[in-house]
Amino acid sequence: MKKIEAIIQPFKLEPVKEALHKLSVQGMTVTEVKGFGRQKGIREVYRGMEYQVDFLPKVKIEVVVPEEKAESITKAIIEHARTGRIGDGKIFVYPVAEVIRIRTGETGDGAV
Amino acid sequence: MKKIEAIIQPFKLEPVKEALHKLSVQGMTVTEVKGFGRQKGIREVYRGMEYQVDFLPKVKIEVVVPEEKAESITKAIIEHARTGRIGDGKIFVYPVAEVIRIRTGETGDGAV
Amino acid sequence: MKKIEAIIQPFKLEPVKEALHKLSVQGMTVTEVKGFGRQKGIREVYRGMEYQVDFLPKVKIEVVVPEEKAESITKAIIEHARTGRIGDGKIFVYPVAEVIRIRTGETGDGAV
Amino acid sequence: MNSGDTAFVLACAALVLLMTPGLALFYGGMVRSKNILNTLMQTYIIIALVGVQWAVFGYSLAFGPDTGAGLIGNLSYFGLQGVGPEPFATYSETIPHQAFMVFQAMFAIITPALIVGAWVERFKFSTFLVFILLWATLVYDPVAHWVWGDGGWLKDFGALDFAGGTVVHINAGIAAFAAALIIGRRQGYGSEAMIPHNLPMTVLGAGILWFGWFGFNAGSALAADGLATIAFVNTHFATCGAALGWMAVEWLVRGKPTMLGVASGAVAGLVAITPAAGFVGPMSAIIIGVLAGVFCYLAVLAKPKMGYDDSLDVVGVHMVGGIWGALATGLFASKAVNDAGADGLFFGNPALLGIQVVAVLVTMVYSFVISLILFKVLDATMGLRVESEEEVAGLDISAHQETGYSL
Amino acid sequence: MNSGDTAFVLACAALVLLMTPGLALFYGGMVRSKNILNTLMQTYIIIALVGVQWAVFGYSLAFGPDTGAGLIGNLSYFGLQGVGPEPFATYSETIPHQAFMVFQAMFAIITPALIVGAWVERFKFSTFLVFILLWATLVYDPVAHWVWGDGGWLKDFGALDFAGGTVVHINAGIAAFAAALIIGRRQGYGSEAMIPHNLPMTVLGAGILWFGWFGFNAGSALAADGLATIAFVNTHFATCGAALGWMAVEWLVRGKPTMLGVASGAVAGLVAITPAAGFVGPMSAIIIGVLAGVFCYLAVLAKPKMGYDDSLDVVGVHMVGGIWGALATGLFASKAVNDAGADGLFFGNPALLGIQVVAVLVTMVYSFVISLILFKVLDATMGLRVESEEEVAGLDISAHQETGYSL
Amino acid sequence: MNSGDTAFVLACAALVLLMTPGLALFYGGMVRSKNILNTLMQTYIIIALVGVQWAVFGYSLAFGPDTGAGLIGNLSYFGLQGVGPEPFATYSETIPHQAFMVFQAMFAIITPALIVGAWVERFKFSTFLVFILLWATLVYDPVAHWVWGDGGWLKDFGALDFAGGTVVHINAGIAAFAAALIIGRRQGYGSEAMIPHNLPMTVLGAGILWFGWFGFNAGSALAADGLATIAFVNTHFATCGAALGWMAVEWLVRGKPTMLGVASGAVAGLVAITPAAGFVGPMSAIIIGVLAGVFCYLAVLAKPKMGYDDSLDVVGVHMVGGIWGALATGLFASKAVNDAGADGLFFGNPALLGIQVVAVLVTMVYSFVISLILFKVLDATMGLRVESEEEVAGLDISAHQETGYSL
Ligand SMILES: Nc1ncnc2c1ncn2[C@@H]1O[C@H](COP(=O)(O)OP(=O)(O)O)[C@@H](O)[C@H]1O
Ligand SMILES: Nc1ncnc2c1ncn2[C@@H]1O[C@H](COP(=O)(O)OP(=O)(O)O)[C@@H](O)[C@H]1O
Ligand SMILES: Nc1ncnc2c1ncn2[C@@H]1O[C@H](COP(=O)(O)OP(=O)(O)O)[C@@H](O)[C@H]1O
Repeated sequence: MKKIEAIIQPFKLEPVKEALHKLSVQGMTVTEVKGFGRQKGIREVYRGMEYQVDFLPKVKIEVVVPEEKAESITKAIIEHARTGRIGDGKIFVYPVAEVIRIRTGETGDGAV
Repeated sequence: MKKIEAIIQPFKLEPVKEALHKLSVQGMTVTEVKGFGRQKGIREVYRGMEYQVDFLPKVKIEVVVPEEKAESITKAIIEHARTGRIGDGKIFVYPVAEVIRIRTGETGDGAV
Repeated sequence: MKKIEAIIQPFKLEPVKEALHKLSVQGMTVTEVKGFGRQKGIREVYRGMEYQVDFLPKVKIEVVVPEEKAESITKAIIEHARTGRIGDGKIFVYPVAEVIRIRTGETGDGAV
Repeated sequence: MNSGDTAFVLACAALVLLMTPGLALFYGGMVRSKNILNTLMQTYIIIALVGVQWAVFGYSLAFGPDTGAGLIGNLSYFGLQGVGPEPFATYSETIPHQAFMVFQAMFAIITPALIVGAWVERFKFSTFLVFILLWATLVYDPVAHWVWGDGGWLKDFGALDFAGGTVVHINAGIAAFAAALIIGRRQGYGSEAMIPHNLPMTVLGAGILWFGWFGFNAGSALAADGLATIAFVNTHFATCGAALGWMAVEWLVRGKPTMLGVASGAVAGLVAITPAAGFVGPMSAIIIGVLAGVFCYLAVLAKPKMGYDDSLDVVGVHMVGGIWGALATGLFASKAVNDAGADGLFFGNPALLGIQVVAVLVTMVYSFVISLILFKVLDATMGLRVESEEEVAGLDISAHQETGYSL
Repeated sequence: MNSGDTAFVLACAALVLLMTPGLALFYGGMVRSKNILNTLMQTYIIIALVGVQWAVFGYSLAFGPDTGAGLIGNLSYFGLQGVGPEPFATYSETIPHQAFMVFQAMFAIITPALIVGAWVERFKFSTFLVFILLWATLVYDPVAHWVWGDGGWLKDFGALDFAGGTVVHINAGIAAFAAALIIGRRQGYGSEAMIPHNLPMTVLGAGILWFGWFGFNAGSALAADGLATIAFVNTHFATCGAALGWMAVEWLVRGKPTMLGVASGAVAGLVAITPAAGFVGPMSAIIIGVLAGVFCYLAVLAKPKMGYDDSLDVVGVHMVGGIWGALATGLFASKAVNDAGADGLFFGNPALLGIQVVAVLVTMVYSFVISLILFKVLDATMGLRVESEEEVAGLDISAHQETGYSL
Repeated sequence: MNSGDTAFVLACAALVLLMTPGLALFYGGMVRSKNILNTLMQTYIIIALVGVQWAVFGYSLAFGPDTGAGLIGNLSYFGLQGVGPEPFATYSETIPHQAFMVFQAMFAIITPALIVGAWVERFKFSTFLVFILLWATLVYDPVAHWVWGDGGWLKDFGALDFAGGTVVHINAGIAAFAAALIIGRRQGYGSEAMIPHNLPMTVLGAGILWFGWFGFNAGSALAADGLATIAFVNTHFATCGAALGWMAVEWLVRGKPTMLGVASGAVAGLVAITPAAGFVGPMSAIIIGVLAGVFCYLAVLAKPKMGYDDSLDVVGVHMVGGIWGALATGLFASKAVNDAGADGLFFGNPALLGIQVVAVLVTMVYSFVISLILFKVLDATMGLRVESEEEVAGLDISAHQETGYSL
């Protein structure tokens, strides 16, 4: 099993979700995060005081999948999250030691 | 060391925390996340427009523990987070390369 | 590649970010989390009802870096996040299997 | 007819209307965010429901010609027949009868809305609607008739209630007590933290209540005159005193003053001065206020020990504050302030206190018994509570398919 | 001059001013959080912009001496010359001319602010400013003159519009329709969920609107008298009816009553009773209200099928509610209530309905055509929409470099 | 006694009361969420604390019979003795003395509440309470006496201050300056981003302030007459002008118009028109407003360069706006508008400007010196600031054990 973690632009969540759904990914977990990167931040102004906000809103998608599906899923994410502009984000893949479904106690591929 | 990551129903956070506390887990980190899975989403209606909200509020618990404690902790989580209904969530276990306590610089088992 | 995950005090985010920036870390992802640990919680009182809030606001920084940079970065985090008081937090290091930049498709060290 | 008085009473009616949205905020901020819309909804729909009830028959029951025994009005004002733009001298010679009627409508609306605080986060919406309609008809309208209606028996008995301490606050407060007893506690009460989701909302609500209450109390003079001014002044200073009183006692007992405490204290002061507003002097008002803050804080402290779950302390604030206000009227009232009133105990007339006690007890018993019966009947027929999962999910989603915030 | 009337009209002017911040909340709560400030900004800056326009020449165009054909006032009140603290008998003998002028200023302000709901989340701010200034001058001022100005042709024609159903609501509603057609849909409309970001804010806005609308309708009597009271009473009960009407029909159609529905219904009722407020009895008001709730809900339901994106349903609520109110005035008006008015169809006079239809149609055609032309010209010159990325990022950041919340 | 005037002044008193909760929102939205309750708390408890102070002795100091030198009132109204429901001709023949007293109470309350903006997010709550009580007594009451009290020396000197530009805004603004100097900057000021946590709250606060300010300025006429109308009209148009002025200059300087700018501009306009409201014509009011927007924006821009941390720009808005308003009164006042006033420079009388300058300077020196002394003494005795960790954790938790939001 692998965990695929993608940091993407918030407005790309819907299309990525749809794409993964089509690849019959049955579950995923999403977190609102703030990203710091090459993409330049936002300038905000309050009563003439200027602040540079470096952390931009991003969305983190986590999906744990069987090894063999990892590549196709990664590809799908890239395809649907890309705009081609700086700030599109990253995909990180991690090893997973174990997976359990709480409701049934199932483990391994059957659990996701 | 292992990291145990559990995605659970928000109202199960309290009992799970209590259970882990009893197993003398000294620390954990909790994140509010949104989950997509088999559990069906919520229908919301605003001025006659209907929206299907697929992402449901979940809570992610992360706890890093010595290898040998992993199993008992996993069991405790399953026991206290289960309702038996779809949407109870998942437990993922990951390898951990290193652990450091910032305050003291301690590493390894002593750090958690 | 390694993922360095640091749970720190929220008001330490700025100095840590600056420190990493100086080490030419080009990107990181930040999540607001709640931590439970040795640090004692907050007592809140509403109309005479007292509640013990055990989960305290913390910030999680995630940064994926080439193996060789991991140590210097870890050190920098420790240095800039430490106050010496309970609740300073933890650093966890995880193995990473793969890294991809969505915009370009680059992988490996060049992607972060 | 007097244009100044009419302008004043219409403005006051608008202010009292605004109190109900203010109350919605005051209550709404204290619930958990999953129940915010249901809490607002209950408050707002009462405006609409009791509003229509009042126009169709409620006003007639409360202020229509007495049926004979001083207990209830007859239906001659059904559909507001005969309630026109001319003054009706029985209630006021200087303002249109309709102005009096609509001013009173706002009182009929806010009273049941006060009870909402006792049962939020678990009451079934359809049952709630039926309860409100019945309670407004069977409890509010008669009690308003007794105290304020032409020929009402408590009015003739000599009880003083300037702007509704008995009719509004005690009446609603004791019904809230019945509600808490019968509907039962929220799931997790006592074990889970039930923390207000948005205290700034509650604080804004308290501010709006303070503002609107000037209409409630001063408007009850039904004229823009010295008496209205006295009521206005007392309302203000009693509220100031109560906010300080609550803060001080909380600071002593718990070690810190709280914003929720100050907001609650202000409301307690507004409640307590309501019956006394046109009968006491300003220094008495301050004392009444300070003690209202102290008493209501202690009542709120006692609640957890008593075991019932009156979610937002309607009993502790409105019932206790209302009782204190009614008794305080019996203590501090002075003919030197308002010679249409009476002297209280501190001004040499112990009898008034007795009369006030009777008025309080009668209202409490009546309202409690009828409320209890209504709850029991509705429990057996429609059911009082939402399903357990609905309660856990929150009533916004389960009862209304909406969520309050999407920030 | 009469101090009661003056006190009343000034208080009402303040209430109507408050409606625009109330509208800002009502609208603001319904947009997504990334556009909250831009939505508030549009509403607030209209107060300032149209306020100054009104003082400089708008009042003169609308209420200045007629130029001859009943179409527009002349500029003799330019810069408020000659509009002083003495009464001007043509409009009212009992209040200062300036009081009348500033009361009317608040109407001139809120009318264009209503249109904002149609185009929020995508309209370019600089173009917006120009549009508002032109629309206030070319549409609002003339139409106000026709209906209310001395010598205005629709006034002389016999159309009844007590407080601005035609001038304010239909006028703004049809302009909103033009806006939605020309500006086009928001990106993602129909596919993405566009969920209100803060419904409690919307609900508070509705409460403030209800409160302020008493000033709008009752103040239109320009005196604190029986007529003002009638308008006040009708405003209240129609709104109650409409909240219930919307809730009931939504409950039937969708299975659940919603808070947003009740808030929207209340506003629909306020809109519909506006033209009728001083001409009908209270039971008619309730019927007008209930049906306003039903009709506006159905209009709102129909929108998605029609394909245009009137973001916050200005058409469904203000245009449809306004038309219903104007026609209902033709049905329910009664000389028994106000003998300065006329009898409607249900009181034996079908002619009034015809007159009302004409007034409605004329306003709709005029406002629609001019609005359309303005949008077309501005589209070709300044551009109507923000850039696509700006829309995605949200207008708070892209147009104002601010964010609404940092909780 | 006149019922129209009484209705008006009571309604205005309620409006001015509402300004303080409005101010709480205006300020509250600008702080960080960890300090929201402490900010609201300071504002609300001032209502209570200064309210009681006013009733017990404050009113007597400010408006009681002069002790002889025009500097302070004596204590003959202690505990409001002799302040009854009959008119007191010295202040007004047509309204109850108590109505005048309670209207003035609201001014005494909001003035110290304005200062709060300078020290939020770090001031120790217990010290704060003591400071407020002393400042109200030693600064506000005397200055109010000088300008408005019977026999007050500045009144006799000929200074014009219609509704409190000097007494309220300059007075509070310069005290805020002293506060910022002595209390020092917030931790992280200049390095950390200190972003308003809830701008819609601030915007709502500005709307409520606008609404309430009609009571403040028009009510200062103490009658519902032409003069009240003039003040109402000027208040409205100056505020419109100031919102536009601030927006325009900010757009020019920074490239974007902001919502916070428009809200701040509106408040700046309200401040600046306050002393002039009853003395100038409406076009002058617009000019005063536009320039208020420009001047206050520039003042706010200059603050960071000056190095002091007046957290919410009380100096930039209230002191600068107040000074501009006082001088503008010396420029634009006209006997043609109000013959109880005087002509200003632009109407041929340069002397008035000199008088205004003196009144401004005297107030500034007095308020600054006494405030400074109070801060120094309290610093040495009770301490002014919370502990460093308390400041980092936020004052909601550390001072009140509450949190604002739990969404
Ligand atoms: N080394 C990293 N570790 C963790 N997250 C990162 C890292 N680099 C970038 N990110 C995340 O990816 C987001 C996009 O990165 P950025 O450098 O702005 O653009 P791009 O992905 O196009 O190179 C960042 O906002 C951050 O959330
Ligand atoms: N493959 C997955 N990767 C990451 N998170 C998942 C995955 N599958 C499920 N989840 C998380 O677990 C939650 C519960 O899953 P769901 O399929 O609804 O029910 P159940 O856990 O009972 O099978 C989801 O809401 C989601 O947050
Ligand atoms: N075993 C653990 N797994 C995950 N997170 C932990 C663990 N232990 C501590 N943490 C996180 O670290 C934070 C600080 O821990 P705490 O025990 O309070 O102080 P310290 O880090 O100084 O020992 C906690 O609030 C929690 O978020």
